[in-house]
Amino acid sequence: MMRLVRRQIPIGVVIVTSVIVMSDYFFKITGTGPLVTMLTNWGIILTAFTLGFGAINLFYLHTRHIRRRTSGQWFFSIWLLLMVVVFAGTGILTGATSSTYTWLYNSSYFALSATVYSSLGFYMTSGIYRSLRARNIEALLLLITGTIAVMRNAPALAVAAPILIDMDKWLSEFVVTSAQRGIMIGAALGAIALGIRTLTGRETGFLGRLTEAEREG
Amino acid sequence: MEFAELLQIWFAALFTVWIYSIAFRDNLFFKFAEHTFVGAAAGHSIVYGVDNVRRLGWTPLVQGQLIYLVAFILGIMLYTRYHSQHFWISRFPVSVMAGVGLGLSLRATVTSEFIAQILSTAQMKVLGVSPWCAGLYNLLFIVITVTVVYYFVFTFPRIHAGRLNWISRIARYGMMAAFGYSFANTILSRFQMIFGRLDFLMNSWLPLSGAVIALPIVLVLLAYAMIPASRRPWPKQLAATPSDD
Amino acid sequence: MTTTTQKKSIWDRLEAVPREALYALLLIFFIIPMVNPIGFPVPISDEVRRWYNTIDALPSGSAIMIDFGYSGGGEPELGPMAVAVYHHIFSRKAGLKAICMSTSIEGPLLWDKAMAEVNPSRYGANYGKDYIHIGYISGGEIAMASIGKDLRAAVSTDYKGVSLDTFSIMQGIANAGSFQLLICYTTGGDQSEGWVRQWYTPYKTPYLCSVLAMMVPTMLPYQKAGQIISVTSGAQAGQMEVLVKVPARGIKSADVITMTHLLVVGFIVLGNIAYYAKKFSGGSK
Amino acid sequence: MSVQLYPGRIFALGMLMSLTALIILYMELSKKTLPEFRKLAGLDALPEMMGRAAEMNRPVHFTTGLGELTGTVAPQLVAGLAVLGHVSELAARVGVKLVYTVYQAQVIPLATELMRQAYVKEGKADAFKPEEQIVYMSGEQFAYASAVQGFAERERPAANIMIGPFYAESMLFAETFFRIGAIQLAGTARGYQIPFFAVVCDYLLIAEEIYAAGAYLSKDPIQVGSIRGQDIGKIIALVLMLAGVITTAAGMTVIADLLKM
Repeated sequence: MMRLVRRQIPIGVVIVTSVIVMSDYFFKITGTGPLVTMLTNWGIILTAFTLGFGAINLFYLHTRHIRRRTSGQWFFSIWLLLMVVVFAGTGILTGATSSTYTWLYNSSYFALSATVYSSLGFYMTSGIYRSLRARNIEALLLLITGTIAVMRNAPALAVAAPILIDMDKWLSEFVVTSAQRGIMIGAALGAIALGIRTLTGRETGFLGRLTEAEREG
Repeated sequence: MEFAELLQIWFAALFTVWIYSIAFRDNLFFKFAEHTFVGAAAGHSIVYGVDNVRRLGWTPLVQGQLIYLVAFILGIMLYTRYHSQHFWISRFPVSVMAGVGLGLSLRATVTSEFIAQILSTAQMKVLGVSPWCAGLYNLLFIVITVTVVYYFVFTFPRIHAGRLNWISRIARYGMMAAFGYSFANTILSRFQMIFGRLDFLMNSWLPLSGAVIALPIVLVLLAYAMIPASRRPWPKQLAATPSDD
Repeated sequence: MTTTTQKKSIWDRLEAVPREALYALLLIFFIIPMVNPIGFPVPISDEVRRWYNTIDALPSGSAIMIDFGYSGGGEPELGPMAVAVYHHIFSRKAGLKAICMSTSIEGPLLWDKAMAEVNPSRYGANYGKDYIHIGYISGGEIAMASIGKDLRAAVSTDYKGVSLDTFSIMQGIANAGSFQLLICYTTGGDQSEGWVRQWYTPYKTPYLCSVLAMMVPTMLPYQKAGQIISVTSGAQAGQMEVLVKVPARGIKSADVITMTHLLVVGFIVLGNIAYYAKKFSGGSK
Repeated sequence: MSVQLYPGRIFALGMLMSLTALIILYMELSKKTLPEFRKLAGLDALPEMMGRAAEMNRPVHFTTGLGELTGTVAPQLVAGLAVLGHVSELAARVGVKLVYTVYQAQVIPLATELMRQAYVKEGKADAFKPEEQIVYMSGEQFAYASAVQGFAERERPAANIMIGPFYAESMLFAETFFRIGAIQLAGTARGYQIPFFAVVCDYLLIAEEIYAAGAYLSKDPIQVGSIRGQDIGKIIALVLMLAGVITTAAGMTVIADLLKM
């Protein structure tokens, strides 16, 4: 009986809510409108509640480092947890868009986020120099379109040789868009199939940890 | 420029330089910046999680829409996932979110990423198009889209056997050309981002008094921190060893 | 065979250049044009012109839903584009209503940063009448669907917690049908594609999308099928600045992008010459 | 309570319901007989790669990239683990050391079980040393990337296999292993990273091919049946597109009108 409550009912809830939401799109049914509005608003608030999970996972992980004095790591762990508290405390107390919190954001999080994202450009450059080789027809094709696009993306080159713009436009419309559309159609079916496996209880990743009994079940 | 803004630019500049140092060698300054980033990101999520719960949940609740009480209860139930026995309680709110998310994506994906793409291809003209080469280009478009979908048919081996294998070959050539284009665009994205950071360093930080002197000092300290712990005089025991668990 | 193994050929040395030297060279190609800008011209692409014309043709009093959906990482690329488009909206002085929200958690603070750069008061535009931000809304596509169906049920305050009823811009704004245009700036594929699924597909709202250049190829099928009017990359901000006649960060990057892209072309050519030279002279893989 | 169908969404509803029926039908049918799979170029390269590693007496490295078992990219991680099981069998057979570097600690018990079963199946249970072959590196993206880079430069593996959800670190991996001369097979369904693997790796599984590889190797009727159902969906798409192009060329709009219903 307990297994029924713990596993089947959540799957039942997924089926009921998704069928309501889907039927509100395909059918004009009086009554489902406000129900779907309520469900989607609940979805927003529940997602907001999950935004605390990251911090909790970090507390688990890094308090263990601190307890064990993992060498070369534990004092970084203390600093990390301090950052969580400083950001969360300032933001909640002074307001999510207050000037104090904005200062804190701009002086650390923004600069770190922007820089980490951009640092990948360095790895790419060494990767291009060392391993971008036309070793077979497929790699050669990739290199030809890649080089045309790189040259077109250099503004001065594109102005100096306008043929690059036409070649880039032709490639983008008739080769890139068509190949990407083929991949998209396949991916759409994959997403639909994943959804159907979830609805029929065959894909339970979203349930999180399963007990041994439930995994066999 | 008041002091707070000055301090902000200094911090942002130091973090920028420390993060870039990973491209050369891992070092303690990078580790410090990285841990600041991970902690700040988690704190920031809490701030906007609370902001959303307060603005979008609590406000309507106190204005009398008691039905939001259910959302709050479900929200608190989410945190039972950390309980050793009763973690299964968290599955109910998770399944509400999964159900709403699944319903919204399934109902639209079948149109926006499947039927609309088929319709757009089905309506492409190959005959009676001026100039004539536009019809030829449309034909190429259709051939690549059709062969790529054909390529991803896995459980009918006979349709790929023998000479039919040419269809998959055309598909791979089309995809490879598309990947080359994506690769070039990724270069553009990353370089635009690097420019953004260097522009900040050179035009917002370096003009500040003392910055021109600070930069070489920071770089020397970074170089020193990049020397493997065994070969540098101090700090020795801080060599980062992978944690044992 | 001894000659090739003893004397490390020029190609082996070229291929064995350490990573750090390559990065230093890249940095030099960034810094030279930044120190003395050359002022290369910038070609205007069709997508940017189509985007510009769409906003130019909006009837006066139209409401625009804008999703400030990028992260700090995407700000150097998408920030300049968002700022240039705001200049265009405000300079039209046609009573356009720019109603902004964020599906990215850093959106509100990045919006403040953009507004500081735009300085709307220069156009006589003021908060709550001509432009507003109704805050970060979590849930991704759930948020998009929710405000599309019934905006006031989902959100009742602006991003600072002030009730929406106090702002004249929000009069008559009820759901997706109240908007004549949807704009999204984002670093996340889930968001740029999510708006196609949750607003264009059910409500047919005209949709303009600006993403990272690396995401453009995956969005092109939507543009070809007419679901998106124009997909631009933030890296084309310089072109928008030219059309809007407000040169800023976007145009400044044009020289640097040209120089660094020339370096990349050089790397590709050099790397392949080294590869084939070694191959024909019997070198290893 | 009145119920009306929205015009313009009828065909979509019909398509969604028929796809649902097809996929459920083939998940059931596959429980009886598993359909055959077409050749997956990437998978066929594995025996050659393992043989080369055995000749050179150097280890083989395997990674399933980043991603949690409960996240949206979980299916890609599951597909990667299925390939890990297959590679473990090959490694046990040719007697080469396979090292699986781990990003997400939650995966360790699952991976250990998979690899142990593979070694037992090849009758080499004692050759399996979990503490050496399953190495947890770090839960942070770039810390994990630089740790794997250090491993590659120290151990100089002869082959590198990367199947699963990859993010910006994909280029770092591909370039590092290319530089030490490792032969590489890579596959991810994350579209932005495929170009990097396509550029640098010797063998490539493109987008959905990793799901097909995972299903084919795991012989799980749910995964295989699901792929079979999707294949029928792709054939429907092909027929509609070709019929549409032909009718459009003939000046008729019957297919377009059907799709717009």
